[in-house]
Amino acid sequence: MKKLINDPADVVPEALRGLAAAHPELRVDHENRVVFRGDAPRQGKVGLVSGGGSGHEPMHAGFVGVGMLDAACAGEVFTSPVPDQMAAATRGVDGGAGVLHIVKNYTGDVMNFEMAAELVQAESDTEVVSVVTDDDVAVQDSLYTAGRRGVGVTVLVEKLAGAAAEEGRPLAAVADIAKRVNVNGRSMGMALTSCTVPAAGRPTFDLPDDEMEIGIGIHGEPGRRRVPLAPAREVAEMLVEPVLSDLDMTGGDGVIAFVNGMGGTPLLELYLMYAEVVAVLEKAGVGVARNLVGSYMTSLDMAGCSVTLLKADDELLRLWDAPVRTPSLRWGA
Amino acid sequence: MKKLINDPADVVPEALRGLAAAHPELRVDHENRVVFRGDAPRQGKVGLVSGGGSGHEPMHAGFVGVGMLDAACAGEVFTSPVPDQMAAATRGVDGGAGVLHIVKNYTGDVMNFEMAAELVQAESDTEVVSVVTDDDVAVQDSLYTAGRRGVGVTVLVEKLAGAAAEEGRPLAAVADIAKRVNVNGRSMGMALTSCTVPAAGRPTFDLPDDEMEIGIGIHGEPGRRRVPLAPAREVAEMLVEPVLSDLDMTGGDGVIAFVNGMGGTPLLELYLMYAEVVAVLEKAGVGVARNLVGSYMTSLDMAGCSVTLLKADDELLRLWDAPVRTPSLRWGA
Amino acid sequence: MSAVDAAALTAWVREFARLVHEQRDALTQLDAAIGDADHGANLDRGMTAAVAALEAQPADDPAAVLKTVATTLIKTVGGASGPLYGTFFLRAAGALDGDDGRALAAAVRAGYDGVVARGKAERGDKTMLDALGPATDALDEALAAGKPLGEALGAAAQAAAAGRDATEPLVARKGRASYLGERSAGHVDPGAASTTLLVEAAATALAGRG
Amino acid sequence: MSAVDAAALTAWVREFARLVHEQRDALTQLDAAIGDADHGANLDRGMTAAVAALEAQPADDPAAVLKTVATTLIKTVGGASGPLYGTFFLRAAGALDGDDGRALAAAVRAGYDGVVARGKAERGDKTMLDALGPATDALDEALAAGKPLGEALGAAAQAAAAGRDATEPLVARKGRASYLGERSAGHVDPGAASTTLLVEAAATALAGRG
Ligand SMILES: Nc1ncnc2c1ncn2[C@@H]1O[C@H](COP(=O)(O)OP(=O)(O)O)[C@@H](O)[C@H]1O
Ligand SMILES: Nc1ncnc2c1ncn2[C@@H]1O[C@H](COP(=O)(O)OP(=O)(O)O)[C@@H](O)[C@H]1O
Ligand SMILES: [Mg+2]
Ligand SMILES: [Mg+2]
Ligand SMILES: [Mg+2]
Ligand SMILES: [Mg+2]
Repeated sequence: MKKLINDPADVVPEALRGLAAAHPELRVDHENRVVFRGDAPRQGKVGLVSGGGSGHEPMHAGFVGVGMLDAACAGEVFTSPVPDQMAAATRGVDGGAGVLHIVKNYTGDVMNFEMAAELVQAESDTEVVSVVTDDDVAVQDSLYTAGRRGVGVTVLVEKLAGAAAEEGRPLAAVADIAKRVNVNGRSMGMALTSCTVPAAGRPTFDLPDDEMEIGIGIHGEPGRRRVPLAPAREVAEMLVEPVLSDLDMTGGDGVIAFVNGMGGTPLLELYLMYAEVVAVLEKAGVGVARNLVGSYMTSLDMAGCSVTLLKADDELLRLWDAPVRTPSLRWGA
Repeated sequence: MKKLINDPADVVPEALRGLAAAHPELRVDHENRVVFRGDAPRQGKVGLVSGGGSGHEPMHAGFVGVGMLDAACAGEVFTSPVPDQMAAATRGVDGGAGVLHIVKNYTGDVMNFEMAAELVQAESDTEVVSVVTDDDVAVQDSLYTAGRRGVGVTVLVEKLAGAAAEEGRPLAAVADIAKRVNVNGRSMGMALTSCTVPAAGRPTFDLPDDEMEIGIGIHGEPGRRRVPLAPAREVAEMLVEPVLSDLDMTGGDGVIAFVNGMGGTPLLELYLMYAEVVAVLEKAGVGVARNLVGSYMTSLDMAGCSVTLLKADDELLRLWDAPVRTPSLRWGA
Repeated sequence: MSAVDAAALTAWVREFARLVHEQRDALTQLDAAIGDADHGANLDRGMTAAVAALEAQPADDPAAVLKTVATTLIKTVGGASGPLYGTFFLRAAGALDGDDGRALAAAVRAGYDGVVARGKAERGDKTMLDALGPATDALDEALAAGKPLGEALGAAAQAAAAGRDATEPLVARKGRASYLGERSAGHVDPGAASTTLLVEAAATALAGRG
Repeated sequence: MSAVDAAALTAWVREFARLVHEQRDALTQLDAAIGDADHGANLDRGMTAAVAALEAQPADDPAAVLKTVATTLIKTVGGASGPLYGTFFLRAAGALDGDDGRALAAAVRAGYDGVVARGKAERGDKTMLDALGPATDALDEALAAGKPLGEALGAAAQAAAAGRDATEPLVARKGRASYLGERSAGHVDPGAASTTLLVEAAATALAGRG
């Protein structure tokens, strides 16, 4: 295992120390492993809390700041944080207007956030609403299973709901935006290589030199199927096609297209992939209104990428363009 | 070779197409492979041109925009661009106040930029000044060799000289800032893995699972020495110590500390490394005034990192804080 | 015969922690195949903390032992197994009323029901329930048939192991393995494997009790 | 004997392009060891373009052939070898005055001087000069001794190959390999290897000329 770490057991707290040193505008609660906006709680503003296993950086801590999250909880690598962390985050961002939990649909994340909400509500009258993201079309949607994973759309939810909260909208409205984004967004990912969980010490799966995994999530899970290595052009089709056949994205105001790197993918390749994705969308008659290209929701050192498409509308585009000032997403005044 | 590409020969133009699609605020001259600010040339503003081999993304094209570069030339992977490209860039950013070439100290880059300046000056009275960066302490400085490589400091030169140009300062003053940054900056890098040049199809060097290279550049060159894998704590010492013994960084206004990922390094590890770098600096009595942590000057899919330290002063810190609006570096109003 | 007292339950917890630590890599490998390669690390972290908590503040009351384990797991494990194992011990603690075998069996049944309620899975979904469910049933049946606790726990451990092995051909419907669809078949569920260790630890540590 | 005319020089260029294409991977592997693994790709791209340019616009004038190669290489190669090979052909084109062996030798000498001026390296620095320098000297000497051009180019090719081999133990002082310090020893310089192909191509293509 080749990593820039010390003891595998200390990766998360040590990285949080670095984040705190690099970003004095944030406040890091090292005991609870929660990263707060420096000015949290903001009176009268809905507080946005997310979190999940570590290993997906910059998600979530890199999205804490003006116009996005108020706090992010860092679990162990690929392991949902515990309820205490989420409760501490919730208390710390409660400015009287309620708190939104943005939860990716994994059994662990859902249960721990649920327990955290129970904890907080048992002791205070803070209103907590949860929105669960489940945008991964690689997983069959079914009432009889855990359902779909929450992947790329989570970043868009955090940006767009964050902008709504920054505007001072009430909790119900902010939650509605988050749900709308989740309902109108879909993702699909692929991997060229596995990743290595520090505590495990070796790659989660073996992938021959001439094969790739299609339909992976963000935890180094194997995908839905293994296929021969293919050119970027075909990879773009394999990712975009299932997204579009799950949800019609033509017409309207176009989509927000998000091409995401899994952590070990050079930006050069992501831009190349973006060109291919745009080509596939054009052929399908889907217009791109906004885009995001980069490694925003990663899976440690995995090489690969995912494509997320969000059917946009006027309001979502306006929220997208609203200023955001976080370590890893920043634009506007 | 596992990459998200089509034909290895087309990587650069195809990635430029993606960049152009993702960033409509830039203008891409596909024939010359030059990326311009959308509003170039700016009348009365010194034009900043850089460029080099591709494979280092986001450098340089990701730094084109307000407060940084006016144009970037993209060569083949790890191969300096040709004079025609640089001449086209120079002409395209000439707003009457002269043009600064920011050139990394590689024989190829230096010669091609020299020839480009000759080309431009043979046909017009555009004033062109070149600043060559050579900050890599892994290479022994000597009059009898090609000298030191230009690495991490180049990003800082582009930011700081870019801010000076944006303020409307004259060519000589902008060039002075660039030189000052180069003279006061030093870098050292390391690799956990080699990278694979698409046209070569296999890793540039083999590195056993229990070894790393210390003193690498940004072209997948082997480093100065190969040592057993070590914890991040020791890696930080191996990188910072030679920088500090080359240039005293204590006192004054502290340093701008830049921890850079080589392309295949997760952000989690970079933050962890940053914590270790800060610890080493503290012990050495060096204060950190500003920092930058991320993958800004990469070497394709190489896993590893570099540390750049720049002895700062009031003016450099002011220029650092000045607004910048490019695809990959963005802050301020 | 000595009671299922705080010391006995502490011994159970210690034995479970020991087995998890010993099997840590094996559990992680099972999770790597159809999950995210952290189950061994997760449970080992949690059970190490639980043993430390019991050492720092030894409990006299059997329910207090289980409660300490529950809160420690909930505070330190995370993931799916943290809330599930935490809920198991929390509900068991709440239900524990007495220090004989039947009291223990009732507590285990309550823990099992808690896991069902928390995780909303059914037997056959390829989760820890597939080991815990049969074990709970076997324990009740053996005690109802008048078997001593040690023997009953032995039967429960056998039922857990059989349930664990039976997860191999299943296509997962709950937890992370469900994302793999058909590809989840052919692998033993990591949670079913760790739950089998829990029951085996009880059979070892509580033999001769109750 | 036929002259060193445009057709002859074009044949030289083609033969060089052929050898570079054939040795592309070998050149890149030499560059991987002490450089950045692109020398074969760089020169192959440039020489393929040069041959295409000569085909698109065949030149009657021998100097024009060399000039086309020069500008094409400068426009398409980049890196260190682009300006250096480009300068070689540009200066050679400028100096070419006549169509016999001596004219060719003078052009080669001018090209060599151009590379020295552009790259500011010296022999012994472990660069292409270590092959090109001895070859240039050998060509002049052989012609001065009255040898026919074919034989003189053969001697030049031998000198180039010897110079190339002699780069192996050297510690590089110029170019990318210099960054490696002592670690650059033990490897042949890729530019010296490609320059040897240039001279060998001349010996093959121009034998019987001049
Ligand atoms: N809904 C559920 N009900 C019962 N058990 C579950 C459920 N979801 C997951 N599990 C169990 O949890 C185990 C995985 O635990 P662990 O790897 O620690 O958590 P995570 O899946 O969050 O990484 C699975 O093997 C399965 O036995
Ligand atoms: N200053 C110099 N003078 C002469 N030849 C040089 C000089 N620098 C480099 N070279 C030659 O260029 C070769 C490398 O070419 P190439 O790999 O195409 O360019 P780059 O080093 O830019 O990647 C070296 O092997 C060496 O022979
Ligand atoms: Mg997990
Ligand atoms: Mg090169
Ligand atoms: Mg797991
Ligand atoms: Mg090279």
